[in-house]
Formats: sequence, structure tokens, C-alpha cells
Amino acid sequence: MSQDAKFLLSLYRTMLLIRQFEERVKFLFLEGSMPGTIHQYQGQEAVATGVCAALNAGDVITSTHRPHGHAIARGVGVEPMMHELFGKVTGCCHGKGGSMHIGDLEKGMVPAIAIVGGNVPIATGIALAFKMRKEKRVAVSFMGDGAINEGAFHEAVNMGAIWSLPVVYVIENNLYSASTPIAQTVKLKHLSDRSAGYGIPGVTVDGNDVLAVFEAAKTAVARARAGEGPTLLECVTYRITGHSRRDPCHYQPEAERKQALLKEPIGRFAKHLMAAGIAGQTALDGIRREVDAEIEASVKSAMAAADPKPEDALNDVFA
Amino acid sequence: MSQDAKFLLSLYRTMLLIRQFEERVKFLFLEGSMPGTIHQYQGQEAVATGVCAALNAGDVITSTHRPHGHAIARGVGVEPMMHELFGKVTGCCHGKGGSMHIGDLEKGMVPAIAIVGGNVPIATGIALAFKMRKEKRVAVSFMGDGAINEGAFHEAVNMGAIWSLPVVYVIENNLYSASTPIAQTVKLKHLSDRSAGYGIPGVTVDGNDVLAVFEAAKTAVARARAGEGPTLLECVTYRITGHSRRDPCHYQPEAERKQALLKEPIGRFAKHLMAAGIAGQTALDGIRREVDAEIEASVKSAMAAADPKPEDALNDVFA
Amino acid sequence: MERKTIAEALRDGLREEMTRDERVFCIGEDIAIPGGWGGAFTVTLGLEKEFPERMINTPISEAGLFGAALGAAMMGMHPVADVQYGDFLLCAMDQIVDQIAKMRYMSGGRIKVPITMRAPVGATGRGAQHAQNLESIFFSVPGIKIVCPATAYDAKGLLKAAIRDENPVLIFEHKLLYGSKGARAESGAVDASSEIPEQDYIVPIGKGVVRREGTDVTVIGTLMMMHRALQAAEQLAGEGISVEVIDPRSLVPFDWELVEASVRKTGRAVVVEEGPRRGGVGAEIAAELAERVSDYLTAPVKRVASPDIPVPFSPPMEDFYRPDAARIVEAVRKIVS
Amino acid sequence: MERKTIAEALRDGLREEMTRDERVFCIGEDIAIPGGWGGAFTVTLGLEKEFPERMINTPISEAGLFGAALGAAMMGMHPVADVQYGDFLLCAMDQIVDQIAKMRYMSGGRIKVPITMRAPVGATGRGAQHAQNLESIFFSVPGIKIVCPATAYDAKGLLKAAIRDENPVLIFEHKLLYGSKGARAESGAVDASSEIPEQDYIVPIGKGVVRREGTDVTVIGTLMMMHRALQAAEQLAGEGISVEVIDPRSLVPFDWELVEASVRKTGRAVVVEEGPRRGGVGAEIAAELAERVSDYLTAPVKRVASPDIPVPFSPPMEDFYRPDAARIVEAVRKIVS
Ligand SMILES: Cc1ncc(C[n+]2csc(CCOP(=O)(O)OP(=O)(O)O)c2C)c(N)n1
Ligand SMILES: Cc1ncc(C[n+]2csc(CCOP(=O)(O)OP(=O)(O)O)c2C)c(N)n1
Ligand SMILES: [Mg+2]
Ligand SMILES: [Mg+2]
Repeated sequence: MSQDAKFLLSLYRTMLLIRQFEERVKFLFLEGSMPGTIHQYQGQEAVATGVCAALNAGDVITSTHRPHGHAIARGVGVEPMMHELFGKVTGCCHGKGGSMHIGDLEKGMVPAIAIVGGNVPIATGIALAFKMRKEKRVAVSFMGDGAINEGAFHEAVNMGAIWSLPVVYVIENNLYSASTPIAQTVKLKHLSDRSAGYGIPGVTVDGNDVLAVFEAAKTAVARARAGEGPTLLECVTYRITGHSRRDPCHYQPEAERKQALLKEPIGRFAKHLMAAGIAGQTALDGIRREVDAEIEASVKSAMAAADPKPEDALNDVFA
Repeated sequence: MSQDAKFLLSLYRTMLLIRQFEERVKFLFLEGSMPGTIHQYQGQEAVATGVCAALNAGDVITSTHRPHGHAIARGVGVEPMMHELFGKVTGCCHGKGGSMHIGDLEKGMVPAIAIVGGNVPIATGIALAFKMRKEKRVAVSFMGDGAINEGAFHEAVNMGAIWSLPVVYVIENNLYSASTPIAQTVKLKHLSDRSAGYGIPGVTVDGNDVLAVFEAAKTAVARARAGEGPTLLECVTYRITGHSRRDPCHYQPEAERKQALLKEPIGRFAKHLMAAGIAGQTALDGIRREVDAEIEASVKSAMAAADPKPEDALNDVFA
Repeated sequence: MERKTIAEALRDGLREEMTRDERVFCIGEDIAIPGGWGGAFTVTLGLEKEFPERMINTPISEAGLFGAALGAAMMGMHPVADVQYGDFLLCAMDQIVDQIAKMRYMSGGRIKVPITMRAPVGATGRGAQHAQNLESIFFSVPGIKIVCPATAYDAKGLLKAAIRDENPVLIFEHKLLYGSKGARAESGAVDASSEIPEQDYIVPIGKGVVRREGTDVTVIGTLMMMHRALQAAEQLAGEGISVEVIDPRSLVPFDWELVEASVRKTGRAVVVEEGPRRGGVGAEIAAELAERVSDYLTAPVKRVASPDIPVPFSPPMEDFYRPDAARIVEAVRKIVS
Repeated sequence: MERKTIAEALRDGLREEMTRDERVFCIGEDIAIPGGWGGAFTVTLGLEKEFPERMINTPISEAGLFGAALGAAMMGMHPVADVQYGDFLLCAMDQIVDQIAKMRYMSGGRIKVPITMRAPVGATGRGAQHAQNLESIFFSVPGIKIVCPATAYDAKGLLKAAIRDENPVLIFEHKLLYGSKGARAESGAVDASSEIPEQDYIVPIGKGVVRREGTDVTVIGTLMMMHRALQAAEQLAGEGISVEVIDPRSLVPFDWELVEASVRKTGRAVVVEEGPRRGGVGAEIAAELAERVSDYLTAPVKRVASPDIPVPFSPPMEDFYRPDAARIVEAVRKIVS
């Protein structure tokens, strides 16, 4: 297989891993075996996958209340993630974080921040450290369309801009912040237009087209790495599951949901792979079996893993 | 005298009242007879004067740590202001506010907010009330160039924009936030360019030209009053005194300061009035004597006025 | 009289106050979306149909929305501003603590600031940033009244009192007490529903209530801890220990009269709170009681609180974090022994 | 040994730590402007010449700058982030309380967050928004250490300890104790200068100090209140009352051992603080002492604090607000009588 084909299949695999992970988690959650609350990533897989494919090992991402996709794409690993969701001591945050704080800095992902907009200044600071130490590393901040109305976003992007920091601000515009449609929260055609207020480039891409996301991210990351400063990258996508928990999404028009399902990134990319002769249905089915097996193994091991001891709660406040 | 000439002379008088007030206060402060700290308005008089001249009686302004000019232009009155600066019980805030919180809501000015950016959401809320009650009133938020990097600014302006509120956001760009030059805090040619991020108009005017400010404000206020939403109005000016207290301004290049003095608004407007035959030197001198007398009277009465009783401190926490 | 949950009672309270007074309006995130949830815990569900112009659905901009509420309040409106989780109050901290709490004072008493603020608190399996009990932080801020309803009756009555108050009032509501239904139901929820009178009523701010009479020890707690205290009292009754349970309902102002009278009677007090112990509300109550009724205290006031740690996610650790009836029982046993 | 003010001692401390460790840098507003002031109180004056790349002068963006410090700290840097007035911490509240304080915990102890935060406190004639003592607010937040130096020696030693600590440390500094000079001098300032050793030293976080020995009553206070306590002790000595003055220096962790030992000796304690009384640090100290050394206390712990009001501007009211030596004297007289 060509390098190129391998790469494309790896994108497919990552997206599918995210989707299947989320579907399995949703089931576990609904059947009541998983604690906590969840915000899921179905429909947005191309964004995390495309952006993270443009990163190097030393780069670092920050994430949100909806972090599973970012974590998988960044390589945190399905097993430590699943353990964390189950609150097990073997989870990537030893059970202290949970779904909304999943991450692993050793893998290049800061524990996710569940305060909307709260992760953006942190990414700016990570990039500041890189620049001060003259390291050729890049920070990426993922955020939803709702986050761009938080003050923290504003302060952080402006700092990134004035100091020409190696950071990419990625807006995942899924058209809703929780239940509120985008038209009620900003008065812009493209959210990337907000870049004009900071004097940095803004780009809008089809966030359901993994290759378009990858290309745009590659450019933005290269700019950042070259010392040319941040980019505000908007990826337009759609959340094809509830905002959290058992949200029935009655606020999304039926027709809009239907349309979105037709445009969801995985089926679409599968078609592309097949049309381009890169993989047939059998190969794709094989990937799916692999992915499902990996997830299933993680569920098994997570269910079997030990709970933290109650008094473990007292540790880890201070170093 | 024509209506027009009267109006122009009133602008001149207001600017001079601000200037002389500030000079007198500076002296009182330096000689040690006035308590507290002060942030003064010398050099920026055209902004407050031009903007407030465009307002109606029912309109409301919010202000900053540098509020004396706004207060005078809005008609709070030199006497209650001077009393407040001296911390007298007869001050416009009964001595509880001081320089940084001067104001009088009955005159259309909210007590000034000394938290940079903090007044912007408040102005948005005032405008929201006007709109909800279908009153044809307008809110104006004055802010410095430094304030536009606060999260509160961002959140507030976006809200003003999406709800098309009757509010005007006025940036007084005096090229510095405290000691920090504007080039270190934003990466924009015009601060009004930030309006593009909110989908509202942005306008930049010469903030030392009181008529230019007045015209721009008139347009913005009319837009707001007509229900067409906010404007981001940048007035470029210069602070020809220290940031606060005894600041010697060593961070401002000598040449820049000299240039700024040549362009300061009052001398410039005096020349215009004389050239246009609206007033001669004698008339202007007369205004000056009037203004000085008003200020002097306020100093006298303030010095003679009663201090609050210490235990008055316990009142006014709750209604 | 009809039995209602806290979420329903608050919704009724909002509806009645908005009907009674045109100046009342709600401002918050996801509070007014047709087909939506009525805020994070269903409190405002459907109100957007009745009051389309007075349910202001905001972007995710907490500083902006609390500041806007302040501006509107100064113009004579009576906003009810809410956050989806109490933790997000921290994003609006400057507006609340520096502006809302101080505006009247800075004006020399010339301005009124009739704002009601609503914030859900309590650890509920969501991790450290959706869990905090922030009573101790706001408790020390002059200029804000604070109420903590533990029942639906009180929730409605205190909300209505808050809306009619001419000052900033912060209402802490507990996620596990709302009784939110359907997709927004909470696991681990406790029934806090009440019979609600047909007629208009308020619960005065600053007045506590004796939830259970007793003679051996006074246990003081609000919100979820009030319910845990009642459980503990029931259990202790079986052991022959008579516990008086007091629900102060308001933290600012605080009903010292009621609490003092009880402690003068029992001679012992245990203060329970869900937030961390250090600098908590319990510290203030304990320190004040030591000064106010020292002659009556037969033992130092005991505090039951969470440890000084962020809220952990995993259920066994979260259960360890949050005080429960067993810990109250233990503290009472110690103090009476 | 040379005598230095707090501002000078802090400046030396920053210089030494930045020289010692490349990871240390400063980030704040107006801290690195040639011809500027070195922050609001001259602490960083001139450091931008010595460390041009490690003095990060920011826009007015407190949430942004504290968040940036957090990001940099996670990457192994040791930022020293400051606000010009402690009040502005409220603008960065989410970053400090939700992110900085909790990041290590949420990661399950896998991340270190070596951040030093500096914030001037104290009422100084500037009105309600440039005056607050916010100790009580941050005191109840798990995950942040808090220190309060009252002398130049401690300021330098605690700053250096904070920078070397692998955890978030918040330093409250008092505007009237800095000894800032020239155009930035403060009226009403108190001399807090010390002889500073030539050699490197730190003051360990969590260790208090007895400032004056005594036998009748223990007075506990930090920052300006430590100086007022010493004044009061001097005056009371003339009346034959022997006061032991303890400066805890750190609020989190707190040196219980030292304070308990003193109170076991004197049998009486007065806790002084500049912030409002309700929910203050004094409440915690009083409540804990009541539990820890109840057998030794011959009277309930007394608290001296400001009233529960915003800080008024006018000098007579501000003087009334802030506890002074006279009020401490009065409290001590009462407790020993
Ligand atoms: C500061 C803050 N305010 C509110 C919330 C509650 N909340 C959680 S997710 C969410 C919507 C976020 O929308 P968006 O940024 O578009 O991300 P999405 O959920 O669409 O991925 C809200 C309001 C929060 N977590 N943090
Ligand atoms: C939130 C906040 N941060 C910092 C300060 C300290 N401070 C007071 S004025 C000022 C500079 C403000 O600059 P700008 O907005 O341009 O107004 P100007 O002083 O030039 O009128 C600063 C940093 C403050 N008052 N509030
Ligand atoms: Mg979204
Ligand atoms: Mg400026």
C-alpha cells in the first residue's frame, strides 16, 4: 500500500474508532453501567482527526467538555480513556477527572477543561512556553462555536496574535451551543471572521471533510511552527447526537438533522476511499472489526479494573 | 448669536471646564490637600464633550477609572464632583465612591467603574432595558484602548450586536494603557476594526477634533436610537498628563508628547472658533474666567463641607 | 395544595412574579429555546412561550450576562440571572463581587440593584468543575444576600422574596434536590418536593426554621445537608439522642436568633456543609456561636464538611468527599459523649 | 546585610530566582515598560533590562494572563503572574479557582502546576474596587497555597519559596507595606523594611513566627494587621498586659502547631484581619482553636475585622473600616478582663 493510502486509511480508522467508541459509551451510559455525564462527538470526527493528523509528537492540544474525539485522535488510547470514564484508578486521570477532564499530557493532551472557553488561554500559555524556549512545537486549542463568546477566548486569542505564538485556535462549529442555535449567539457569516478583530488569518472549512480539515490544519500548523503566529480555523460540522446525556434534541429541526446525517464525515469518507480505489467494503469492514474489538477489550478491562479507594480522594491536591 | 454658534461655544466651554477642573484637581492633589488617587482627562476633552453633546436627557453613560471628563460633559456638575473628590458627605456619592466611582444616575451617568472593561456589560444591560421597554433611549459605554482586551468588553459588545441594542461603544484610544503602548496590546491598524468580529459598524475619528467626534457620535447615537444596533466608535487622542497620581510619563517619547501638545483639542478648537469668527480672544477669555470661577467656588464649598461621620460607612450596603 | 418539586416550584415562582410585575425578566444560557430544556435543570421550561420577550437567552458569556443584568436592574428592571452550574459564577466574578455587590454602596446609597441570581451547586458525578458548593466564597462578600432552599416550599417562597427584594440576592439551589424529570433527571436525587399553597406567599429572607425539634444537640445545615441532617436525626433518635435540626435557609442575613435559642437549649451544635471545611460557612457559625452563647456551650461546636480537596469524579471518591448522614451521626455521637 | 523595603526585597528575589533558574519568568500588566513603573508598586522596576525575554508585559487581560501562566507552567516553566491590585484577581477567577487550583488534581496527580501569583491588597484611599483583602475568598479554595508577608525579609523568603514550590502559591502583599518610592509612594505607608542577608535563603511556606513574646493573650495577624498588633502589644504592655503576637505568614498551609502552642500558654486568642468579618480567615482560626485547644481557652476567641461592607472612599470612613491598633487594644482588654 502506498504511504498515501496508508495515511488515508489511518484517518478513516481514527474517525471510526471515535464513532464506535462513542456509540459504545452511549450504550453503556444509557444502560446505567457508566457513571457521570457525557458529551459526545458523533458527527464531528473529521475535525479532531484532521487536525491531530497535522501535529507532531511534541505538540500539545487543549480540549473541552466534549473531549473524547480529541483524546482518541491525539492518541490518549481507548483503554485508559474507558477506564477513566468508568472512574477506575487505572484511568488516564486515575479516576479523578472523568469524561470532562480526560487527557494525558504525556501523549500531548492537557486534561480537558469543562469550562467553556477556559482552555483557550491555557493553549496560549503553552505556545508562549514553546516560543520562549525556542522550541518548534505547536499548541492547538479546540473549542465549540459557543466558546467564542467567552471573554477567555477573546483575551487568549489576542495574546496569541500580538506575540505571534505557535498556536492554532480551532472552532468546531456544530451550529449549536448546547440547545442554542448559532444564529442567536453571533451575528457573523463565518465565525472565522472574528479573526479580523485580532489581526490574524481566519479560515473556514467543511468540518465534515477530513481531508479539507487536514489540509487547512496543516497550513495553520506550519504557519505556527514557522513563527508566523496563530490562525483561527473554523470547521463547520454537526453534532448528530445529543448535547449530553439523554438529550432528545427536540430543538434541532427534523430536516436539518436528516440533512446532517447525509453529510456526516465517516460514511462520506468511506465513499471517497472506495471511489478512489483505496479500499473496498471488505477492507473497511475489517477496520471496523478491529476497532470494535479494541473498544470491546477496553470495556472488559475497565469493568474488571479496580475502583479507587475512597480515601484516594485526599491525594494529588499538591505535589 | 446663532444657535449654531451657541452650540459651538458650549462645546468649548465644556472642554475648558474639564481641562481647568483637572488642572485644579491636579494642583490640589499634588499639594496634598486632596485624598485618594486620580486619573485625569487632560488632552481627551473632545471625546467626552463631543459624545455627550450627541445625547438626550434620558440617555445613560457608563465610565471608567478616568471619569471626570465624562461626568462634567454629562452634567454631573462640578460642585458635587469636587465634594466627592474631597470625600465629603455632600459629594455626588456621599463620599463613598471617590474619584474612580464618580457619577450620578439622575444626571444619566452610572457611578464610574474602575475595573477596566467592567462597565461595558453594564452599558449593554442598560440598553437591553431600554429595548425591552421600547424606550427610545441610548446607552453609551466609554472605555480606554486597554479595555478592549478584557473579556468583559468582548462578551458585552457581542451581546449588544446580536440583540441590536441601542448602545454606542466608545473607545478612547490615547495610545497607552497605563504605561503600555498600544502596539504591544493589539495588532490592528484601527481599533474599530474589532467591530468586524461582531458584525457591527466600526468608525475611527480624530478624537481631538470635537466636531468630528460629535458628528460621528451623532450618527452612532441615531443608529442606536433607531433600533439599528451598536457602533464601535474609536476616537484617537492622547493623554497629555500622567496616567495617575504623580506619573512622570517617562515611557512616552519626548517627541510624541510635543506633537500631542500641538494637537490637543482645546487650543485647536479655540483657533477654529476664532478663524470662523464665532468668538474672539476676549470672548474665550471670558469663558475661561467663568469656568475658573465655577471651579474655584466648588473648591471652596468642598473644603468647607462636612466630612462623613466615620460610622456612616455602615450605611448604604443594602436598600 | 399540590405537591411540587423544586424545579416546578421555582418555575411557578418565576411565572407568578413575571405575571405580577412587568419589570421581572429572566436572563441566562439555554433558558428559552423551544424544544430545549429550560436551563440545565428544567426550571424555566416553557416560560418562553408565556413570556417571549422576557426570557433572554444569552450566548455563553457569564460576565456579560451578569453585567447586563446589573445595567438593567439599575434602570428599574428586576432581572433573574442564572448560571447552569454554580461553578460558572467564577466566570462572572468581577461583575458579581466588584460591580453588583458594590454598586449601591459606591453610589452612596443612591442606586438600587434588584437582581436575583440563581446557581445550582453540589457534587453530582460530573467532576471538579461542575460540582462546587461556593457558599463559602460568596458568603464573605459584603453586599449580596444569600439563600439556600432545601424544599420546594422554601425554593418558591425565597425566590419570590428575592425577586421582590431591592438588593442582589444569590440563590444556591442543589442539583440533587430539583426533582428535574425526564432526560434531565439526576441519579442520586433526593425528594425535596412540598405541598405548595394556591395563594401567593413568600419566605422572608433571613428567617430560618426548625425542621425537627430536639433537646440534646443542634444540627445546622442547608440544602442537601439539611436532608442528611434529618436522616441522621432519625437514626440517632433510635439511639436515644434527641437532635434538633435547624435549616437557616438564608446565609446572609443569618437567623442568629433562632440558632442561638436552639443552642441555648441543647448546649451543643454541629454545623454541616457540603463545601470544603477550611474557611467554610461552618467556621463562621462555629466562631460566632463560641462568642455569642459561650456560657451555654457544653462542648466546642463541631463541623462536618468536605475535605479541602477539589471534587473527584469517581463515585467511591465522590461519596467519600461529600458529607453524609453517617458522618453527621458520628459527629453528634462524639459531641454528646 | 542591607536594609531593604518589601518592594526592593521582592525585586531582588525575582532577580535571584530568574538568574538561578531559566524556567522562571514574570507575566503581568505594565511590568516591563522602559521608563515605566515596574508594575503598580515598583516591584519589577528595571528587571526588563536584565531579562528582556522573561518579562512578559501583557494587555489588560487577567483571565488570559493567568491562563497563559497555567499553560506555561504545565510545560515546565515557573511563571510569576501578578495583578496590579488584588481586586483584579476576580477577573481571572475561573482560571485561578477552576483551572490552576484543580489541574493537578483532575489529572490524577500527573501534572505539576508551579505557578506563583502576586496580588497587592489593602484599603488605601482608592475606593471599593482597589481595596479588598481577598484572603477569605481564596482561603477556602482547595489547591492553592497562600502566603502573606509582613516584612521585607519574609517577602523575599516566601517569594523564593513560592517560586521553587511545584504548586500554585498566591502571595498577598500589602500596598502600605511595600515601601514603594518616588511617584509610586503611598501615603499612610508603614515601614516593613528588613535587614536582608547577602546569601540565598527562603522562608518555608507553612511556618509562622512569634513576633513578640507574651503570656496573657495571643494576637494573630498577617500583613498590615501584624504591624497593628505589635503597636497594640506595645501599648498594652504599658497597661501591664503581656501580648504574644504571632504572624502565621502562611494561611495555607497554616502553622497550627505554633498557634496552638501559644494559645495553650496564654489561654486567650484574638484574631485580627483587614477583610470583612463574616466568613473571614479569623472565623476559621477561631473555630479551629475552639476545637483544638478548648481545654486551654479561658475565654472564647475574639475576632477583630472590618465590618461587612464594601470599602468606602472617604478617609474618615476608610479609617473606621480598617482595624487599627486601638481596636485590637480594646479587644484584648475585653478578653483579659
Ligand atoms: C463557562 C461555562 N458556561 C456554561 C457551560 C455549560 N455548557 C456546557 S457545554 C455548553 C455548550 C457549549 O457549546 P459549544 O462551545 O458550541 O460546544 P459544543 O457543546 O457544541 O461542542 C454549555 C453552555 C460551561 N460548561 N461552561
Ligand atoms: C481589570 C483591571 N485591570 C487592571 C487595572 C489597572 N489599570 C487601571 S487603568 C489601567 C490602564 C487602562 O488603560 P486604558 O483602558 O487604555 O485607559 P486609559 O487609562 O488610557 O484611559 C490599568 C491597567 C484595572 N483598573 N482593572
Ligand atoms: Mg457547538
Ligand atoms: Mg488608554
